[in-house]
Amino acid sequence: MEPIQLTKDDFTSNQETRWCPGCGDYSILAQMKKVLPTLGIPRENFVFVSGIGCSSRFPYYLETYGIHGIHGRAPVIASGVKLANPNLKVFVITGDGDGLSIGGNHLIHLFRRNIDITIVLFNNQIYGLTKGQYSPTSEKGKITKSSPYGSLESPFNPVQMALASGASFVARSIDRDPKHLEDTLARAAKHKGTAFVEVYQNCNIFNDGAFLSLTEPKEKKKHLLKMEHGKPFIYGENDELMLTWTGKNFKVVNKDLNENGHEILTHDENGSGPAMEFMLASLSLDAQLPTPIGIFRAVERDTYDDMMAAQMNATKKKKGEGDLKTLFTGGYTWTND
Amino acid sequence: MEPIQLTKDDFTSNQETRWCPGCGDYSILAQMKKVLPTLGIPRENFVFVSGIGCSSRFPYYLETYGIHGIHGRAPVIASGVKLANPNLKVFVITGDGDGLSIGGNHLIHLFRRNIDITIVLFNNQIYGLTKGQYSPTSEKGKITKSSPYGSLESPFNPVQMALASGASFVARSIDRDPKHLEDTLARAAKHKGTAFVEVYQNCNIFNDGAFLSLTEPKEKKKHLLKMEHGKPFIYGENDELMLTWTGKNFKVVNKDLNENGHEILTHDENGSGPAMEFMLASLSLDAQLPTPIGIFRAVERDTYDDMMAAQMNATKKKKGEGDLKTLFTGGYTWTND
Amino acid sequence: MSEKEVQGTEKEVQELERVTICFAGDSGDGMQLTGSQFTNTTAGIGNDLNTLPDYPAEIRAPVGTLFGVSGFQIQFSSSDVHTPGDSPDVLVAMNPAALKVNLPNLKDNGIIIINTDSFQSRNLTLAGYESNPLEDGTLSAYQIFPVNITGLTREALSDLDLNMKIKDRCKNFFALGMTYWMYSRPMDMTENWIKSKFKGKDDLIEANTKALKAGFSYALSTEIFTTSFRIPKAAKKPGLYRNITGNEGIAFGLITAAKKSGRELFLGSYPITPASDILHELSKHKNYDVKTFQAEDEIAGIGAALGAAYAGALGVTTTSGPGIALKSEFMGLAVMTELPLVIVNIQRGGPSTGLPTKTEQSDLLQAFYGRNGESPIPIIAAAGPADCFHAAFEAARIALQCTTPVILLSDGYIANGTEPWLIPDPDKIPEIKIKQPALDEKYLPYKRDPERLSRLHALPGTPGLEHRIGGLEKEDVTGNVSYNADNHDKMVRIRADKVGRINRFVENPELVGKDHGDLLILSWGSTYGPILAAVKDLQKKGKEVSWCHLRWLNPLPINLDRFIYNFKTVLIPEINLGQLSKIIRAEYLIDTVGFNRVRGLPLKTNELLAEIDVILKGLE
Amino acid sequence: MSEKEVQGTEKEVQELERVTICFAGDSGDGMQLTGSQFTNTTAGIGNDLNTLPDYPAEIRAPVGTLFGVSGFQIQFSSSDVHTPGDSPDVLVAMNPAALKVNLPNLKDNGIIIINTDSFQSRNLTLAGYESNPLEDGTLSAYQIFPVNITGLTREALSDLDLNMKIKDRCKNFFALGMTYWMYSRPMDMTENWIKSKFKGKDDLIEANTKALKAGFSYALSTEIFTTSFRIPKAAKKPGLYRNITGNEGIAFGLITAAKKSGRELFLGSYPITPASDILHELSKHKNYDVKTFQAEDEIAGIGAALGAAYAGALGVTTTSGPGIALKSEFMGLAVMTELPLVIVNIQRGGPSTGLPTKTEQSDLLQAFYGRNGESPIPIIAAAGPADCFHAAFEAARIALQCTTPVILLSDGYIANGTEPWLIPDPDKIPEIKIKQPALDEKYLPYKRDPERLSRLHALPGTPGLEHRIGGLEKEDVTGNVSYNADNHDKMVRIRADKVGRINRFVENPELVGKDHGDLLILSWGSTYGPILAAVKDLQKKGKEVSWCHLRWLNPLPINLDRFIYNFKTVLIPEINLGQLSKIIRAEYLIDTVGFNRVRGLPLKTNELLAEIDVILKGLE
Ligand SMILES: Cc1ncc(C[n+]2csc(CCOP(=O)(O)OP(=O)(O)O)c2C)c(N)n1
Ligand SMILES: Cc1ncc(C[n+]2csc(CCOP(=O)(O)OP(=O)(O)O)c2C)c(N)n1
Ligand code: SF4
Ligand code: SF4
Ligand SMILES: [Mg+2]
Ligand SMILES: [Mg+2]
Repeated sequence: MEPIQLTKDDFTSNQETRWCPGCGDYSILAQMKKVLPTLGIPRENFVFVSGIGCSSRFPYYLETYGIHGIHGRAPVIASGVKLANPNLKVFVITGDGDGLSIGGNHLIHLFRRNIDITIVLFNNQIYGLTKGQYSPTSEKGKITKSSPYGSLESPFNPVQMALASGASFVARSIDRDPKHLEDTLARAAKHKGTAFVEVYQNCNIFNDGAFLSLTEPKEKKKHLLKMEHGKPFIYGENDELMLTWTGKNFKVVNKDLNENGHEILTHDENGSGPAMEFMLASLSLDAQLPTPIGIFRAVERDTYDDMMAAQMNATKKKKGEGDLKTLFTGGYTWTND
Repeated sequence: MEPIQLTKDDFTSNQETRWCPGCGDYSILAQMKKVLPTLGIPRENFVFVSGIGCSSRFPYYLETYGIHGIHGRAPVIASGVKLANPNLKVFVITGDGDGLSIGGNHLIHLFRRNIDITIVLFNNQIYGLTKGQYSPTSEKGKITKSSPYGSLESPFNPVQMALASGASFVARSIDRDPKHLEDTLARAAKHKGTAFVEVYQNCNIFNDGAFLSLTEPKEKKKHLLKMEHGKPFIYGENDELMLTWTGKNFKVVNKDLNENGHEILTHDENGSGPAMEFMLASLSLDAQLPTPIGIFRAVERDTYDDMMAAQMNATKKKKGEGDLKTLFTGGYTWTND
Repeated sequence: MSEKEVQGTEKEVQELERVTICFAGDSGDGMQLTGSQFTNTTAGIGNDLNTLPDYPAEIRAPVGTLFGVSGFQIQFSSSDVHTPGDSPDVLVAMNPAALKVNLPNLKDNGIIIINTDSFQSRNLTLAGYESNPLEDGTLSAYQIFPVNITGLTREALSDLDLNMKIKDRCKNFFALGMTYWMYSRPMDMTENWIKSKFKGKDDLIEANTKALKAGFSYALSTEIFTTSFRIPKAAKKPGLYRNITGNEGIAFGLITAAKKSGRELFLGSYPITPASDILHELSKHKNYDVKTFQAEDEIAGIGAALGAAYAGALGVTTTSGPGIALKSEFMGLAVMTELPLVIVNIQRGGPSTGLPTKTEQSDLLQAFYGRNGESPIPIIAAAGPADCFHAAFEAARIALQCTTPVILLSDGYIANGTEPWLIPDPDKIPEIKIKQPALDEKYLPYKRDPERLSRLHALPGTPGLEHRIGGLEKEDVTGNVSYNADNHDKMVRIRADKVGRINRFVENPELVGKDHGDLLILSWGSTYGPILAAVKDLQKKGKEVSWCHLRWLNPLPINLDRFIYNFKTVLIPEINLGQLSKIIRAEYLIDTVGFNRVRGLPLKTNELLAEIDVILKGLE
Repeated sequence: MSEKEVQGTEKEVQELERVTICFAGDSGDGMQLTGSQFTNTTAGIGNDLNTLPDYPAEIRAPVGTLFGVSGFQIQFSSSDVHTPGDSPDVLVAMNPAALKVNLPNLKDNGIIIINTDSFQSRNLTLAGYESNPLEDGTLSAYQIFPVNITGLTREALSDLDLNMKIKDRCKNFFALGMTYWMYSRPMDMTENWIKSKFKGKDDLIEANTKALKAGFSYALSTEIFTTSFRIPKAAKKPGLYRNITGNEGIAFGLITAAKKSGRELFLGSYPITPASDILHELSKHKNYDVKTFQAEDEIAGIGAALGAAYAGALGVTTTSGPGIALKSEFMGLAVMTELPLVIVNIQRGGPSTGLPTKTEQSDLLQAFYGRNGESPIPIIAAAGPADCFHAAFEAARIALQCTTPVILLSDGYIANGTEPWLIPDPDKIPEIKIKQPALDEKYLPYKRDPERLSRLHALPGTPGLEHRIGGLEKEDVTGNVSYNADNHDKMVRIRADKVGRINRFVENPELVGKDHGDLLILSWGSTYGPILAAVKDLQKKGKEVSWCHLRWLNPLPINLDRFIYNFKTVLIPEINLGQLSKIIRAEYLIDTVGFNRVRGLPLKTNELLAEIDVILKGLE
């Protein structure tokens, strides 16, 4: 077969996009359309599965197979799709409400199963589609329609949840950094196993500016830490800040004033161990420290789909291709005459 | 009022226990009955809420208020009980299937909310009541009725999940160490906020011996690490093994042969930081290292119930006790005559 | 009935009995706001009215598209109003898409006020117009008032130091001003509203007020509008009124029931259209001992409400159809544990996600039967926005007094629609008395009140009444777990009986008209308004029809079999394929005739009248 | 019909037509095993039979308690058998609790074989006996055979080097041996079973075999048993048979449907009594292209099955009532997306957790209506264990050919009960043909087959047919999202019509008896056996009744209205409060008479006969 030559236009469906003008979802769609043609996968083998939410309208806008599911349940639909036909490349598109509120359990079970599915969670820290209630990632004290006196819950840290439940690929990116987003989506899509990408996404209607400190040109250098495999953790207006490790904790030091001679820490995405991973993940909760984006963990482990196929093949080898007569007469039988 | 003088018999209901003879659940019940009278709480203020499973029959056997709920949903019922009447002392009793399979999402949301509820999860690594299917904590490759060729999922680590979702008290104990179990339950019950105790529990019918290496007199010294606040991590047949920290990883060294002079590590349950907590939690997955029991984390943070009460009081202060006339006429009104 | 009046310039003033206006524009054009201002002013001057917002499923669909159109319809009158009107007399169309979407509904020869500034090629294309409908004769059957609203607004605000975007946002007030003139409405209420809404932002106050007044003056002074209309006050029952949406009605009814029963109100809920506003409303009223809990999903919402009910609160959960599906397992537990719980379903178009922002009555059978096992739950349906208050109160009363979950059905139409509500005197609302178990007797959780068959619920915290309940079958009287065969049969029947006899403790529905005759109309829920309008019309025309509108659906009312057999035809109009019909047929074995329009919209009085006409002719 | 025969010692041998035995003991006594050994042997020698296990909700309740009793009932006969028997002729009671629980069911003057060793004071107390029933006259109305089974077993195994506990576990084989002698059954099948079961454990083989033989010899040689019985072969249709439980039947039916349609079978399921065994069975057959997915909950189970269906598998989910409640939102999505999906509900006692191990038919209305919106799903109910095979096959066929979810109802009784199944020739089972969309035309996901109204489903992986589906309302033909009012009304009706016409593509149910007369019995599901037995009995007595047993319930069969109006009485026996009655009444407007016993047990033929007697007398 000749190599597949697809362009982003091949992935544009004839459905009009229905997000609010200015919504961060547009950027995610645009980057996704750039990534898909690069994967070397025939267009008909893509399936996008989503739940309900603004974000979950995503599949309509891609000229691939797709299911706009029900609220919170995309991971299970996607699991069925992938297990039924392992040749398909399956994506889950979900939101912070869809994926972490009603659908939290399916997500973490998918992580531990490690079915070969790529998950993109649009985190706008709000319920968009239902017009602005706080979500499981909203900061405590958030004032919304359903919390006029401020919300009382501490937010989830999606990356920590993914790591704790055994996801083999965990990353974070942001709508307003198209290149980073594109690269991250590409890496996730190429990962074999459950890949999770949290995308910080601006909802300019109900939660505008939630990630301003990470996107405003001036601010972002002070707050955004781009993790790169094998590279030191460096950020700051002039790349002068360095993340170091005290053995128990992170500490930010000025590169040039590193008097105590802190070790330069380099990022290891291939399973740096729970300690480092969780520490990095916990950073986003701490205003004093930078917020990391990039890949937290990328490790290989057996996928559920492969293991299922292996069991089936092994059983067929051992017992032969199942035939109905054998099945029917498998128990104790007798003849009446 | 005079101090309440209760005994464990006061907490024994007239219902016959219906667990299999030899089941680890008996021990948990016995220890619980010892703990309850020590809490200084009137008996009528206890509410035990459970889901469905062998473990979830627990409330029937206690002479307190109780709800035997539906599968996986005890945390939400309990949340309603506690928020409706914050004077009550509320327990959730759940199993590894009930709490982590169908009910996983409710559990992690309860953790992040930090409602003042004590959760005891009976982890027998199997579905008992439905006669022996593998559960989310069963080891990969487990052969059961529903996985005759071996299960394909990696198990959850309940402690890591609890830590990742922000539980303020996280502990583990074991049915066969009554003293440890009693102490742990007592500590959990006294914690203000969501307290989580995973109890390793033997199901002698469908998963006998799952924790043998932690309970057999000979084996257990080699595998069980009792964490105690402020004490070093020491275990082994003659307490000769010491857990040390390389900065990134644990290492077991012989106390007497500590040639590299590894630092003696002492346990800090009051929030030792994500790095240490997750490392300790991850230990149970590693056969080469000991399995810790005891308290992983015990930190104070505002409870949802307190904050809710505070919001209500503040609103009453500001707006006055609500009266219906004010409510009805709150919007734009006019008079017809 | 027309007269000349001096109104600055000499224009005709005509008196009308009733008018329906539809304000339509892009989602960003502020049509809901415009509509509600018009509504409040109209209410304030004493017209009766009824409104219906109609907004898109998208939050803010791309500007100018058909699916981005947002509309607000209001019918107001000097006599009774029961619906937002079948077809508007007047359409205010802020852009081509709004025209396209709403034109099919407009009355023949209806009035269209058009913002001509928006009729440019891009907008026309987005709306699917191949040529400009202002020019190609499309509108020849209507009275067209083309106004360059955007331009005029800009002009009116030209001396203000605001950017163009903000100025353009004022154009809905310009349009509102025009309609105020047309229908002889005062501007002061809206002026006051603007002042308080934009408090501290003087420039916005000035801009919006100016736009409003400019619109009024424009209509008054230009040649385009030759006639204005006056709609006299309606002869409503005297008293203090306010507009109320159905969702507000439910929130208020629940708070009232909680206060009147001495319980705290606990709402466990998860946001879903069109029910979320109840959660929003209730979460404002923390000083009324209202606790709201935004749960992680619908299951958690009802579960927490059930737990709260066990602990002594008035437990409530609110949702729409898909949420009910998720709650159904817990509803079964509520049946088994016989705890008081109010389950509110604001119905929307189904099946599945269906039409989330549209109305429908298609969850009735789900309410009856959507659970495993023999699992009876009483059902009450609200008839309109104001009735939501009473229905919610009653649902709570029955839940508390009969120790049972109760389902309250409303729908998207009455949830968001408004009507004037005669504000009741709180002191005249009766207490809800709840029996408590005795402290000096052995507590038997499943011992029953002989009349209601309710059980006594001992609240946690009460010394000596410790007990356990759950979802396994209960032994009669003791409430212990029982697998006994005969006990199960007995309990199944007791639970059915308990619900079956609730019709003894609620009011019978009224029979409008004679108790026999050619045609009985039987209905439930939000079709009340359109049917009432139709029935009044028929009565006016001297046609004999009878009508009974059910509020309690499970159990059916006691009095129904006294007259239901006495009619040649029993017509059941529903916004579904005939769900109440199924119930009535099974119960009374009579052949019913359905009038079923499942279009995500309220029934239209005219269509119903046409159908009745056919029926009556057939019977002649 | 009795004769003397030489059987070692001279004992009477009596010929019987049918016998019902109940083996009962503690959960730990191995009664299910004993029962199934007796069953296989009985089947092997050519009797017809039907069995019913009855085990406690507790896994292994404390020894000796009433709730720990486990029972296994079998009816076998030389003529047709349709039920496990109303009341046993013989009770084998291994302990006092087993006696206590089962005595009320025993036939008058029935035989009781009692393990006297267990009738000691602790066990008596646990069973709630104040005095020893062996001594106090409780049993005077029965034929008692007291045997010290435990002691005799120990004696028989005295020379084996095994501990007492293990020896005592063999006592069920001793009891089995006695019954083999009593009913003239050969021991070789059980001996072979023991050999293969305990392969490699020679001591256990020896022990169990010895116990079996010892029981046989004991009965043969002692004075206690004076008579043995012979039950001649039944004249069953010739062919190869096996015993099958309903759950096995469903598993086999599904595998067969998958093979015959060229699809893989994908089961998404979560364990729940009494449905789990389907999951267990299917997970064994990986070499049949069966994929089983133990999901985290019921929602995930159906969701994965739906995803698999979209990807081209035969998607199946299995559960019981509470699980259906959870799945109902997804069932709505399956309706909207019109994907083939088989949803299996093994009904159990409800509401809520109810009676998890007991049988009931009370989820019928949930199957009809347990979803939001107008959400029609075809429903088929299996009549018995063997019919489960056919019903599952048919459910899958309709799902695939009509592109719709299908609900298959079974219940705890037939799920665990067994009957002989005439093994079909796989080659004679017809293929299930599924139409595929053309590759060279524009693919329109919601274009329909004019006859079935099914749509063509393009499988992911097919180039050029990329498309999106979901839960929002679909535009006719294109399947695009549509909020259009008229389209919605149309689609709601199309979906109803699609399901409504499925009765054209399935067989009509048989009418047993005349198409008019005094009494028509109408039934569905697992009541088939008891009613068939009753009808045969009535026919034997020359009474005229007609009977129609429904397999497809939604839609109702085409032929029903050809005869349903022709009877004075229509009797509908159900294990619920009258759910099919509701459907029939609403549809045909006829007054039905219910026979409703909601006791967690199959209907009893005798009780039904008594009821029919009363009805027939009333009609005379
Ligand atoms: C069962 C169910 N419950 C609730 C809803 C209503 N609902 C739709 S989307 C949504 C939350 C959306 O939030 P998120 O997932 O963050 O998506 P966003 O719109 O922010 O992209 C809710 C509550 C629903 N459609 N179905
Ligand atoms: C909705 C629902 N699904 C499934 C079941 C069946 N069920 C009851 S308990 C259980 C699992 C029990 O496992 P676990 O929580 O580990 O408790 P254990 O019996 O091991 O103590 C299951 C699947 C149910 N009762 N309800
Ligand atoms: S509401 Fe927010 S998330 Fe939704 S489309 Fe609009 S901007 Fe985007
Ligand atoms: S099955 Fe296992 S967990 Fe359940 S009661 Fe028996 S031993 Fe305990
Ligand atoms: Mg969101
Ligand atoms: Mg378990």
